[in-house]
Amino acid sequence: MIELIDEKGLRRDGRRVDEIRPLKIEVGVLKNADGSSYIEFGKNKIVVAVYGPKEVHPKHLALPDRSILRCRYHMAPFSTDTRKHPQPSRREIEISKVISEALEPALILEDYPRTVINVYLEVLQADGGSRCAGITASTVALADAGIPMRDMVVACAVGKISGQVVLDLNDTEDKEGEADMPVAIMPNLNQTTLLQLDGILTPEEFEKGFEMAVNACRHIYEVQRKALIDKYFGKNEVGEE
Amino acid sequence: MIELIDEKGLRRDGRRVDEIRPLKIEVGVLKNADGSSYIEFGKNKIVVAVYGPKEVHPKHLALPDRSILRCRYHMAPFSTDTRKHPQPSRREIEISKVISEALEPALILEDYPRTVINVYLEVLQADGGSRCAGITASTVALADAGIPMRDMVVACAVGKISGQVVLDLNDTEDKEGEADMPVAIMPNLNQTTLLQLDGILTPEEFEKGFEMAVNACRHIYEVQRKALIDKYFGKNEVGEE
Amino acid sequence: MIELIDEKGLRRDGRRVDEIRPLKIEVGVLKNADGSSYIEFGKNKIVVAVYGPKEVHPKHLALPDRSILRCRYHMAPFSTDTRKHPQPSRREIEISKVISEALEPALILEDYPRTVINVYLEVLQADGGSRCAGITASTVALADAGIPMRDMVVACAVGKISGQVVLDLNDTEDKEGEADMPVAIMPNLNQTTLLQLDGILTPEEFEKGFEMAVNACRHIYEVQRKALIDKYFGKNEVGEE
Amino acid sequence: MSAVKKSVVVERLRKAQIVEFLSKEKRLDGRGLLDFRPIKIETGIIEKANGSARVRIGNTQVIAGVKIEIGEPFPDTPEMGLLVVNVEVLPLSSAYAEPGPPDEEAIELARVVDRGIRESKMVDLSKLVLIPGKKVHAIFVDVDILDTDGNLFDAASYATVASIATSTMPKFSVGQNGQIKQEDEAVPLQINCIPVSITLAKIDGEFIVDPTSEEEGVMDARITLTFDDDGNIRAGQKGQPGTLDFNQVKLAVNIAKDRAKEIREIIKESIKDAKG
Amino acid sequence: MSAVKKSVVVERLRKAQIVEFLSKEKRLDGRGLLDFRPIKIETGIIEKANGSARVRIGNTQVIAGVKIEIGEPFPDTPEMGLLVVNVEVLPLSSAYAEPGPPDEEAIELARVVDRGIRESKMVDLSKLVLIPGKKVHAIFVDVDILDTDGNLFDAASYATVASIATSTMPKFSVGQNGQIKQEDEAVPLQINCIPVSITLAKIDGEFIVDPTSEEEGVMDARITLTFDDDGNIRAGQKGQPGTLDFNQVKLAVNIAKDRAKEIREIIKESIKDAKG
Amino acid sequence: MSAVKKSVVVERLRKAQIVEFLSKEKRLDGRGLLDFRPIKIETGIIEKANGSARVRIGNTQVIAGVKIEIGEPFPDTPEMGLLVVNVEVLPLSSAYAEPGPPDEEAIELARVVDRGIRESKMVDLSKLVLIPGKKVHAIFVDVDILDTDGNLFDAASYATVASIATSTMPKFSVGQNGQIKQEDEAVPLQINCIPVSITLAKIDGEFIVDPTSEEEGVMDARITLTFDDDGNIRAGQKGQPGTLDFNQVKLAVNIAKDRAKEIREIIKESIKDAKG
Repeated sequence: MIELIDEKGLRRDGRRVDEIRPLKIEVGVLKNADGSSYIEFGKNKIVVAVYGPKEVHPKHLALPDRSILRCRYHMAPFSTDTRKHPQPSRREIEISKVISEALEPALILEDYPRTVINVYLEVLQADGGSRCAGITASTVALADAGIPMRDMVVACAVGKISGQVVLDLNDTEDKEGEADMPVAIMPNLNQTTLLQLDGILTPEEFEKGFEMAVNACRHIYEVQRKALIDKYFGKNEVGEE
Repeated sequence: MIELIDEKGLRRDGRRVDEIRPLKIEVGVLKNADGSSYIEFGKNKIVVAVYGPKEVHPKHLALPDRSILRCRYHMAPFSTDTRKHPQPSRREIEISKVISEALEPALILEDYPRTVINVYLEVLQADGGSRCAGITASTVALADAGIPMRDMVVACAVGKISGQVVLDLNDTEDKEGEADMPVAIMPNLNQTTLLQLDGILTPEEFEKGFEMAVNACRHIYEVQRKALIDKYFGKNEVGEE
Repeated sequence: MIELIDEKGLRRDGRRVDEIRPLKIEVGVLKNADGSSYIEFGKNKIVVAVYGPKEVHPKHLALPDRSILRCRYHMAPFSTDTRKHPQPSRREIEISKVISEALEPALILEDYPRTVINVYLEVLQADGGSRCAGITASTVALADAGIPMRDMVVACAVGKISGQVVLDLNDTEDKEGEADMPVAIMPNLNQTTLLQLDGILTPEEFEKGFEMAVNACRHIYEVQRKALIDKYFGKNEVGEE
Repeated sequence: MSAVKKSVVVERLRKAQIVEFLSKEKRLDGRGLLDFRPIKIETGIIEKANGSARVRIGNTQVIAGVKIEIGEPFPDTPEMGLLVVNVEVLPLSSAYAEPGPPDEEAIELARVVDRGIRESKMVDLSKLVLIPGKKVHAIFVDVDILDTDGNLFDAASYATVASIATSTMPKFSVGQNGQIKQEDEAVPLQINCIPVSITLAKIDGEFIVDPTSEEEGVMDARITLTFDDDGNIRAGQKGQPGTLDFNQVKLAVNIAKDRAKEIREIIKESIKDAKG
Repeated sequence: MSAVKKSVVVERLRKAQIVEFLSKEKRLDGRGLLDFRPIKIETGIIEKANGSARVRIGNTQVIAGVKIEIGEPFPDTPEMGLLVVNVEVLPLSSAYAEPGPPDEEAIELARVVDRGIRESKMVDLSKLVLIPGKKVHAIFVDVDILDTDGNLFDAASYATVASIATSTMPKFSVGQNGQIKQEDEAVPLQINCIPVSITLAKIDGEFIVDPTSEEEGVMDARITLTFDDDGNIRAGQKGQPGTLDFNQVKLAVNIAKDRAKEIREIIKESIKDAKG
Repeated sequence: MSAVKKSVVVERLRKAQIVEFLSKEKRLDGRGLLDFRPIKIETGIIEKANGSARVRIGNTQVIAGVKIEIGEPFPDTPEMGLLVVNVEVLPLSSAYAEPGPPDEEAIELARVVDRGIRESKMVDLSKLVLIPGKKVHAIFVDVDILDTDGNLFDAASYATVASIATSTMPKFSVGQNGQIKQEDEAVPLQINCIPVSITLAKIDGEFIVDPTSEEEGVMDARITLTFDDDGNIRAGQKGQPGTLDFNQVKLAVNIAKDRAKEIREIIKESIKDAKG
């Protein structure tokens, strides 16, 4: 096992165990999309576009009482260490599904019956935690598109490296570490909307990690809010660290 | 050429030239399907499900005067000596077509205009003669689904090994032998609904083989009947040999 | 660089720099098609079938004010030096598009609203310039189908080999040469409907080459006309050189 | 939908007419029940192919081309070359053919033609090995269906046979390092027999050979049988949802066997010059 | 459309009924909230597979088969064998399953089952190497869903585990020329633990285990957790667009951990004879 | 359908307006006929790529990334490395782009951009060989279209050029056993020229450069020409079902040649720092 935490308790990239990577969110980065955002979270660089609500084609797929949410998480071929084929992989299809299910509880889809809302995520550069960064950015893009929401959705992963529970794994930590657990929450409604885990955690580590993730999400939520406020009300620089 | 028949006239698996492999048929093995069956024929193990008659989607494919029969013969990846890719091969597509054409003459499709009847065959384990076993089982599943029929359809292959015409080739005999000819008949109407052949047969061997196959089909038909009678009227054990 | 023009100014196949390859056009070579043609241009051998104008399926793709033109350029697997996979390549898809755009200006599509006209090109043998030969043959097939036209479309490539601008590259010249530029024109309306180029040409060479191509097209146009006249009015042998 | 409905009515009328003719042992185009339409076979029409043939049976027109390349043997037959017959029902060929991957009818067509050639052992695959288990000759026969007026099974088969029979085989040499070089020389591809496919259509209880599209539209069943030079059956395929009674199965073999002999002479004639 | 509309109404009535029962700590089929239906596991049912198992949970029926072959390692893990779990939701399995490539639900199912096995390190992939970087053992587990009545995640997982646990491993020898031969001998595949997947459905705020199709039709959220022999969590997946409050997440772990212990005994029992 | 009908009407009105402006040598956004919108090129934006560039032309936004890997040469060019330019019109980029495999427009776009780079011999592929006939460098340039407001051909081409021009090349060494190792060191990728693509749209008989989406919506024809540093034409492609008269063809070359010189300076400026 590679040593990922040094004697001072610092990680390879200098972070403490409960520290997230640098985070930057921009709103309204695309002109055609109804809403859009850009996030840098560590080395993750992701653009999100929202189109909709709009008419469903073919029409028989429309739902009479609410809008349909469709997410597409896609990685640019140059986003990964070795080139990724442009065609969606099974991994991308699964992540698209869990992202969609993580965002849906926050949206008031009943307001737009018979329509569809498309959320397109393009990962320009992938680091550990791209699905979490993607969820965080998607909510911002949905807000930018004016979709009515019950709450925001914020996501952050927690994991285990060198035997310790740590926040927000980067790529190396994800590959060399013992566990990775992405979590998404609605911070005001105190609800979990995404939870995945692979690796090995004792039930105690699970509880500890889950709480760390929830706290980190609350912090990231402030960055989300600031990005939206700056876009709509102010001109202060968005970003952190 | 490998010797497939010994000096006593017995085949590798101990059968006489005009003897079929052990055969077992069960009816109603699946709960969701409208009709279903399970067949073991030698090492062949096949499950069949029938869904329908039901509405056709898209509607413009419906026929105004009769039901559509669609068969899908599919092999489980673990059913063959080396793993089979789950995607249907050209061989599976051709077999699906000939099975469908073998079953259709027995069905009174005019009773259900504008509908479709789907027959799904899953080969859990494949031995020589899987299409014949599949046809035999499919008729049983169609009967279990209550589809009105003119007659049953029964199938059995005949072939040539070590220069002799023999009944019901197993996998080794199929691969090492000189000819294989699957035949399906309607035993009461005395009609052939499937006939395929590859290998080499003189016209005389063809006639002899065809008659052997027809006779074997009449025998298998009794097993089919018994399976259905046991399901619907009795409790005797189904099976043979 | 391989020497493609000898000291007498003749090319490998004996042609002068401004000479096209032998050309033969036949009309009405298929029975089912509404119009058809066959062209031999050098070693290119291409059959073209036209079906239409006919109803569009699905209907919502129909245009209320005009017919849709769809072209499909396809190469037979045996048409090339090494076997070509039957599935359309990206190259074939691009060529289908430019052929369609080269033919469309000549057609009076407004005469047949809500319909589609399909033009299918099958390259039985490919030499340099197959798209030009295909365009030349397609116009003839469209005329044979009785589609109303403003003008014919004629195509011929020009290129550069051994430093000289030459007409109508064959396969070797295309591969070993310095530039290839397919051109399609409407000879009576004096309009360019296709222009592609790859290789290297000075602007002066471009102008010279373009004029050579236009002149060659005018010549090929006469062969097109003769083929149609012979089909509809006469019995003289069609062909040239 | 209206197109479909109309075709149902037309089909019924046409069937009645075809059946009436059959009852008088005649066909709409004047042929007897067991007559083929004129068959025209040209070979050597695609210079870039190792072999090629165009076959016309009446208005049905198909072209087959052979490419012989280097391939890897199947793991379970390391000492056998490859022979693959592929058939494309091109959208050129009729108003009903669509571009796209082959449907189940096209797949059946290709596989039945392939089996006829393969099972007849027309080409001895064991002679096509360059490096056992690693490199073998791969013979690809591709058949383009250009114009459809019935009996594609036989037309595609004849084109395949004629193109193989007139193929030349590029010579390859295996270097010491295992690298394979194609030499300029080429030799005729050796063949062992001329398999002949005969397709019978059953309409209203009668067999006819070489059905037109129209006759196929009303046929109840189809049976294709392939014979080798010695009159043995090498492949068979019943098609369509109609049935054959047990005597008809035997009758079909007898009819087809006779027809196959005649057609074999036509094919032989067409390949004579090419074989020189 | 009318089918859809009707099902919406039926679903609402059914949900009301299910919820009413849950409020009394009962389920429509009489089970308690945390009771499984009867589980039946048979192994060794497919002789041609290296291992196999049929699992029935109530009316849900799945079959897993293991094939162990020779493959090439991934470039980034040259010293690891391959383990691939694939799940096919066959059209046999319900009126709603369609033939064709797996949809996103089937892909999620397959990947969650795969992760549970992979992350538990049930099989030590580092022991499956024949020639480092070039040839390794590749273990393919394919799961056929035959009949669907809910809880496919657990059923597919148990079938996968039981089929792997009862697999025999063909012996391969590497010759001096690097060629690989399969020997007649076979040995049991070594396993390190029995991972157990437990899926909870949340309906109207209550957790139940082993949901039927009907219960799944009205559930708000789903959570699947996989445990190893020591009670560690090895994989987790929340599904469906409902949410879990923070306490429910922890509660789910506790419920699932207990159930996993019991199920592990059932699986162990089923594989005992085969391992003997 | 109603959306389509409405857009037909809007399109006509818009075309009338655009044409009226053009007749006064003006454009809706105030540009002259032969003026580009502001071009912004940033390089080195994707650290994991060997080279990358974001290009904005007005509201059009594209990103290109270069990956340099080991590949096998094409059989017919054993002593040449590989260069592949691929363009994805992402569903992010406009309300009309759909997820899925590229349609014919996206394929044409990718192939025209690819040809411009390839034919200009910007990269000397003969210098990218590691083991002749077996292993070569493979340069993949992938272009993501993020936001579409016309002139994708030029934007994608500039991004491709800028990303290649600022790429570093990983060093690979070939061991005695023929195994290839990537070394830590990396060197700038050598380039021979800066090809520049210029696209002209013809609307109502007039040429404009750098069309917006709206202008493209009403254009009759499009012509894209790529020039090398010496003013030679390296690639050309007329698009759309409109025509060009013979003088317009020559005029297009002259206009494009001049514009190419200016744009080359912008690209050079953008890559200066990176190359430093």
